[in-house]
Amino acid sequence: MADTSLTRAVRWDTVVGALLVVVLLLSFGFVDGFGNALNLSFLIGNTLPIALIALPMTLLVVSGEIDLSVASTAGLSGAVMGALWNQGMTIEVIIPICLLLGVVCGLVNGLLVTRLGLPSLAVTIGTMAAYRGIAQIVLGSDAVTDFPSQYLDFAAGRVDGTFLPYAFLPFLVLLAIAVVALHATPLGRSLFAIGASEEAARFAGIRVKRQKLILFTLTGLMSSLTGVFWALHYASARYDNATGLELSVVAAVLLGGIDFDGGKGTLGGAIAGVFLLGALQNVMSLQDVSAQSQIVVTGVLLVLSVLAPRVARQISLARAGRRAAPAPPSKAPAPTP
Amino acid sequence: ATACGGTTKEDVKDEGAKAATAGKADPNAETKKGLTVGFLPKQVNNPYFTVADKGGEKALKELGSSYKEVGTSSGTDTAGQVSYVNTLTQQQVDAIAVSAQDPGALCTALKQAMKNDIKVVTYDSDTNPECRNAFISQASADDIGRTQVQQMAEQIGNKGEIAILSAAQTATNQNAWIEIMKDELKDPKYKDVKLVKVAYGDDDAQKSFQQTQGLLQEHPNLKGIISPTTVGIKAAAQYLSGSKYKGKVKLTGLGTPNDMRKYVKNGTVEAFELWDPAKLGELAARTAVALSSGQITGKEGETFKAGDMGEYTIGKNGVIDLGKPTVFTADNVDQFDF
Amino acid sequence: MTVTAPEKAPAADVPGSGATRLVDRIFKMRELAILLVFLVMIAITQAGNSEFLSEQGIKDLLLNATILVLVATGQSLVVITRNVDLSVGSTLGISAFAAGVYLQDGGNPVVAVLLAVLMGIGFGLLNGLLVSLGQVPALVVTLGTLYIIRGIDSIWVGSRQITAADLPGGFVDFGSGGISAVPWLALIALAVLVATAYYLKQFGSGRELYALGSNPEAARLAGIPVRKRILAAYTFCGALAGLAGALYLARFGNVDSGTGNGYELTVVSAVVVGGVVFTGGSGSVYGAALGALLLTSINSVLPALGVSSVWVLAINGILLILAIAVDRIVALRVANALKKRNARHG
Amino acid sequence: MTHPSDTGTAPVLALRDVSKSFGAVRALRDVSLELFPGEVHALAGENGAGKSTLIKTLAGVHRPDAGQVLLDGAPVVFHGPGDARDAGIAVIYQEPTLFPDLSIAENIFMGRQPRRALGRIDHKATHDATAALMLRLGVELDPDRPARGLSIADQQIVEIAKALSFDARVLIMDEPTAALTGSEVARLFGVVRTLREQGAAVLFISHRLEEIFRICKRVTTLRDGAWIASEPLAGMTEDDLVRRMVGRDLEELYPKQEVTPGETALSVRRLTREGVFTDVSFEVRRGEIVALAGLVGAGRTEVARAVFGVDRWDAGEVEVDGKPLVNGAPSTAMAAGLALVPEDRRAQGLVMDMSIERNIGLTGLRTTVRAGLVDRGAERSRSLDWAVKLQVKYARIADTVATLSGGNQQKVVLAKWLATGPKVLIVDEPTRGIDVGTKAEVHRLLSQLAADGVAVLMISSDLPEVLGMADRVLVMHEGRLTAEIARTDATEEAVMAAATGRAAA
Ligand SMILES: Nc1ncnc2c1ncn2[C@@H]1O[C@H](COP(=O)(O)OP(=O)(O)OP(=O)(O)O)[C@@H](O)[C@H]1O
Ligand SMILES: Nc1ncnc2c1ncn2[C@@H]1O[C@H](COP(=O)(O)OP(=O)(O)OP(=O)(O)O)[C@@H](O)[C@H]1O
Ligand SMILES: [Mg+2]
Ligand SMILES: [Mg+2]
Repeated sequence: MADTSLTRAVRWDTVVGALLVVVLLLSFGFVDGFGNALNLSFLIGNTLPIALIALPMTLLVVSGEIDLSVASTAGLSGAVMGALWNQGMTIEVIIPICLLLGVVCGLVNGLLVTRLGLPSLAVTIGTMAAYRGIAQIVLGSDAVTDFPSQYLDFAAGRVDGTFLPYAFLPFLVLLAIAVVALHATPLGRSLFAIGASEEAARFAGIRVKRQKLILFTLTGLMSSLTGVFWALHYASARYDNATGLELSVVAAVLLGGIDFDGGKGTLGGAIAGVFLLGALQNVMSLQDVSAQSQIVVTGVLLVLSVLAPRVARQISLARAGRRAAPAPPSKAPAPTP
Repeated sequence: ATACGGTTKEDVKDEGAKAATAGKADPNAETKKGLTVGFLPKQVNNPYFTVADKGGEKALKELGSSYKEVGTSSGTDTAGQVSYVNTLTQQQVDAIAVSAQDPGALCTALKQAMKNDIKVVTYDSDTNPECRNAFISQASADDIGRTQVQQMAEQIGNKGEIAILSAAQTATNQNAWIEIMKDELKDPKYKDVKLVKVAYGDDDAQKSFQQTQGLLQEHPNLKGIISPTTVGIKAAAQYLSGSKYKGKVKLTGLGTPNDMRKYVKNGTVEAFELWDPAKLGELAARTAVALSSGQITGKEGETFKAGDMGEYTIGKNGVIDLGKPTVFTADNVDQFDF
Repeated sequence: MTVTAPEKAPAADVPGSGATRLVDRIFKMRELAILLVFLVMIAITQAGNSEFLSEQGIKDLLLNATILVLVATGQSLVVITRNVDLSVGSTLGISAFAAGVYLQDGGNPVVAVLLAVLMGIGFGLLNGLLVSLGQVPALVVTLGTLYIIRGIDSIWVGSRQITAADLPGGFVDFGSGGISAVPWLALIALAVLVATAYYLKQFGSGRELYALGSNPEAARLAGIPVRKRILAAYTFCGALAGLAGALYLARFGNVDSGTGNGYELTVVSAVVVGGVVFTGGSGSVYGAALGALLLTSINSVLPALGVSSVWVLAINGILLILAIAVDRIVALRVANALKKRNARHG
Repeated sequence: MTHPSDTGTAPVLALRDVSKSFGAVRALRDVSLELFPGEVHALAGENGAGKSTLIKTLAGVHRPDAGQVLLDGAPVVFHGPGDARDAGIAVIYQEPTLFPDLSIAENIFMGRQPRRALGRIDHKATHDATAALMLRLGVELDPDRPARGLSIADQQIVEIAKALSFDARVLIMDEPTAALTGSEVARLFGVVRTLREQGAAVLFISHRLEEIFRICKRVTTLRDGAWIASEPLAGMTEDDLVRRMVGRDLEELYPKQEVTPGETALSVRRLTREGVFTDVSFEVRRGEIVALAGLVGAGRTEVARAVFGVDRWDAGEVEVDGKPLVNGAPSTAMAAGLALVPEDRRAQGLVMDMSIERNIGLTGLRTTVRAGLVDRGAERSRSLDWAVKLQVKYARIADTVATLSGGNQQKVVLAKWLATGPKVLIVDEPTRGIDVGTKAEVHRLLSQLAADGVAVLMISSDLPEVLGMADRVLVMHEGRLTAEIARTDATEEAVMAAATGRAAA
């Protein structure tokens, strides 16, 4: 069984996890200002929106689909939150409305993909523009900043005496739910099957369309939750909130070893990818690495994330091959007649 | 409170908008040396901000303090800007000079910084007043809005349709100027001047380009365009100079001399204006140092001396006005290089 | 046992040979659908604003589409092979700047264009090598190179910018000039488009791109040099992105470190709207070009109709979804017809 | 005709002491083989014996780890399938490898289209040549039709046409007949004979032993990757060949148990799917094995798909145990006790990138649950049980099914469905690509299941299998049921007459 442990060791999600640990340890040791509670809470707080969306996105990508409209959905729910708040509605009513709106956004994506059979990449590029556009119509040029302070404090504050933002605790709960759902329930199992071969999954009696619809809806819900969190965390609801967040999520999830062809990957890897990118950016900023160089580093990491496992596999295959290779031929080759 | 006991906008109205101030100013305090001021522009690599920040760097060198610049490479990455504020806080700089991408989003982080004894100066784009010590305004909104309408009216002989090509719909300073332009247009002497449309080019060359095309197609009688943004005016000028409208449709607004030199010379544009961004940066730097030295605290009415630039008085809400913008024409444009 | 010579084969006896070429017809129907949407849109706009199709108006429409058409043409080649190149926006930006820097120092415009194309080829080769030799997912690799090239670009460019004033007058005039309503740039794009389409249809290596996108494993077994073809597709895509960069410079007379930022999504949208399928193997460059024309025209149509720019983004998105939905429904109809037809003679 | 080697003719293509391993699996061990011009050579062996690997080595897909490939007596190294093709070797792979988006004509001539001036493709010549090939194979397929949606059999025919279109000196065919019925096979053999007479060397693989005896002159047998024998077929019996392959004697191939049918389990009434099949009605009772026979494209698979719910039907009804099924819902069909072993194991039967264990577990996601979570222990033991019962040959149960040989993949599909303990089992070509030994095993299983009260509907193109196993034979022709033949009346002639539409329905 040496092979199993070998392949396990070179699995990319494990590597990303290890890398995260190494980066954290090195930073604690050598980077000024990294290890204190304030910075850590900044780091986690700023990474949370990406991590929140990465949860459903991982599930979606495992099942072979993608949703690029997540950032726009977040922006839209933030915008609606701002607009309703300006109307004088109570925040306790507004937030559920926003979440419901996210469900609707996700449902629209899901219906377009499952009922019309459109490719999700194309559909969500479309809804990415549409949702952002609606956000612009809803809120226009307003920037709403006067949300009640107890909510702002929850979204931006941290548990007294620790570095943990309040919002990190609910996230951990969601993470646990997502991990169990993907890796231990029949639903998760069937998502892997759908991602690897949709037709075979359908022939195995898996309700492919329904499950995809559920996933898209969940993604919408989580995106709007992120939108609400974003508006409160940054105390600012604008129509262009979270612009470009989809690319960060996709980059982080890819870095975590989720295969965009579907059917592969672990949630742990994806979340490790999210926090690895977040930590690296934090450290590089502290070390005065310019934004431009940070972009290059992100790019190089992405390329490595796909090249490295490939190379590792090649090496391990070569090794296994050498072990299994027959001993040098004992008999001389038959002479040609 | 409302009937159902939830929280509404009404409930949170009490917080007043006032510049953050602390302690008492000592106008005669020694100007400290060896301070570090972190500049955080809206966008790094943006030529306008680069000139401004260079102005700040020069001033700091003179004052014996050190300068650093950080920032995002996108002008709309608010989250990125927040994390840079956090980083500067972590690095314990003495003051931050920031041009805010969003009036509210930076607040928590900036307050956090001020709590850690860091002075905060905003320049070019302000945040909510309570999130900074002082704001360096490039020119009063009044000056900018009114002079542009006056210039345009003069060029088109006080008669005809005009339009505005702005940046993003959310740009706070743009919107303030546009309001003042509309107000100025109420003056009876502009009774024949009609503002037909405000278009938004999002500070994107290509979008501004197409918005200009759209304006001209939709309003065939358009006589002039005011574009109070450097990206917008440049794109509009480039489109006009390559189209049949060149010279017929007037263009004015805010632009940099280097961008606009060609169009002034080839007759597309008669005049445009701008403040000197280097001076803006310099004043931001000097204000930051004055704050750190305790010479001012950001209260209305305090005065301080800003080197060669002379004496400045802090206005309402901690706003400091840079002064009147410069008008550039074919005659003087070659004297400037920024 | 060579293929029996055609004269011996009574081809007319084979059912279906008399009918028009079915595969082609499906492509054409998709393209026609997009063309129809485009024409209807233009007609409505013209009805609402008679200035829209003035000489200047047509010229603007064509000019706006040019650059996107070029990049979308290159992109479709890559997409046909079941890959994608997300780095086109960054490539466009950096090659535009390279050409600008060269021209700023008094260079020859033709050489500048070549320089931009060469730069594009370089990055195309890089992508192609990573994807074909590394055999790694194109989406990730090119997202990576998107960042890398963008980063290098902004480090190199810094806060510099090239403006029309820095460029030779002839070059800038070329960017907006043309024969009456037809701009030079549009002619260049058209030439590239027609040549590419002809190549894809008439040459073995062009068909092989479709084959390997349709079924990579089968392509390998059929002895198609898969890596070489993928490399070629990426190189071509990069070259066109580079060319588009040079034309961008001529057209807008303005390049800075943000040029081409986010362009990849527009390009991908154009290609998708144009009916080039992301799972590879089908679609045509004409479709992609039409998609590009449609997308850029929406951006001209809405302002021309006086629609507030607040609405533009939302309408854009909804139209995009409509376009792909219509395309899909047409495709389903065709598939159904095919099935029925099949059943009849089966 | 004397044996080619007797006359001193040199082999066109040969393998000498070739070995090939995949990781720890040694697929070929010191195998040698010689192909002579004008000879059809058979390659026999159980599933996983290494036949396909051998072929891929000849075709340049795999590079041997040790040993040599000889072309005209001289060692060659093929760097890819292209090299082999250029050397005049045409290959039909076990699994069809078509380009779904391209037309049939382009599929056939990809990479070597007839050219016009300047290297442009001559589309008309391509079309005409394809039409001629189709005529030669006696099938009606439109050369301009895209390959997407072709049935497995039609795909196989396109593959054959592709191989024939080469000016090949060597034709290698890996189970070309697995999906074909008698008449297509006869056509194919006609063509192969012509090729042989023109001096081509042919290597032929089939698990239908009678085919080997019909067309081949010599046979090479492999067992577990090792070379067993190369010998003339003349004088050998099927039993001899089986003994070489399996290494022991085999029990009866069609171990049909007599069972008295119970009450109706599956009842299909007036089922119609427009343009595909019309007005199909039949019943299958407990303990009964009903075969659904017909020519390729008769619509049998489509009926099975509709009954199971992967396709929707337009009219009619389906009942299991008297309870109607929902249209287009495989999950409810499964819940009602229906199981479908689909025709295309790679696309429909298996998730190729998943492990054997999980593939078998896929149908049990609803049953192997504890507290809402997948019970991994139960899943593993369920998978292991069935993998062992069906004698699947694998290295580790956690290996992906992609590494299994074709026949073993088929066994995994069977295991996956038998593990659900169905009341009604529909099997579509259950023994396609399965070796004789396993085939007998599968037959015994089906028989046993029927004896245990399962209703079995078996779609098969293998006529002996139909006749040997079925209690009743339903025959389809062009989308309609044309005959129902009782076991006692079922003869090859009767079934073929109904299948070709010659019998009065
Ligand atoms: N790509 C591969 N990776 C790993 N193992 C493989 C691979 N291809 C084949 N094998 C293994 O090599 C052995 C021989 O397989 P092969 O496909 O040649 O069998 P076969 O004789 O063609 O069987 P069948 O009659 O079922 O088609 C099997 O044990 C199979 O699992
Ligand atoms: N997925 C599909 N999409 C479109 N057409 C199909 C599809 N599957 C089969 N067909 C077509 O439907 C017709 C009926 O095929 P079907 O596979 O049902 O026949 P069959 O009797 O099961 O024959 P066999 O299984 O031996 O190929 C054929 O002409 C086939 O080409
Ligand atoms: Mg095989
Ligand atoms: Mg069938």
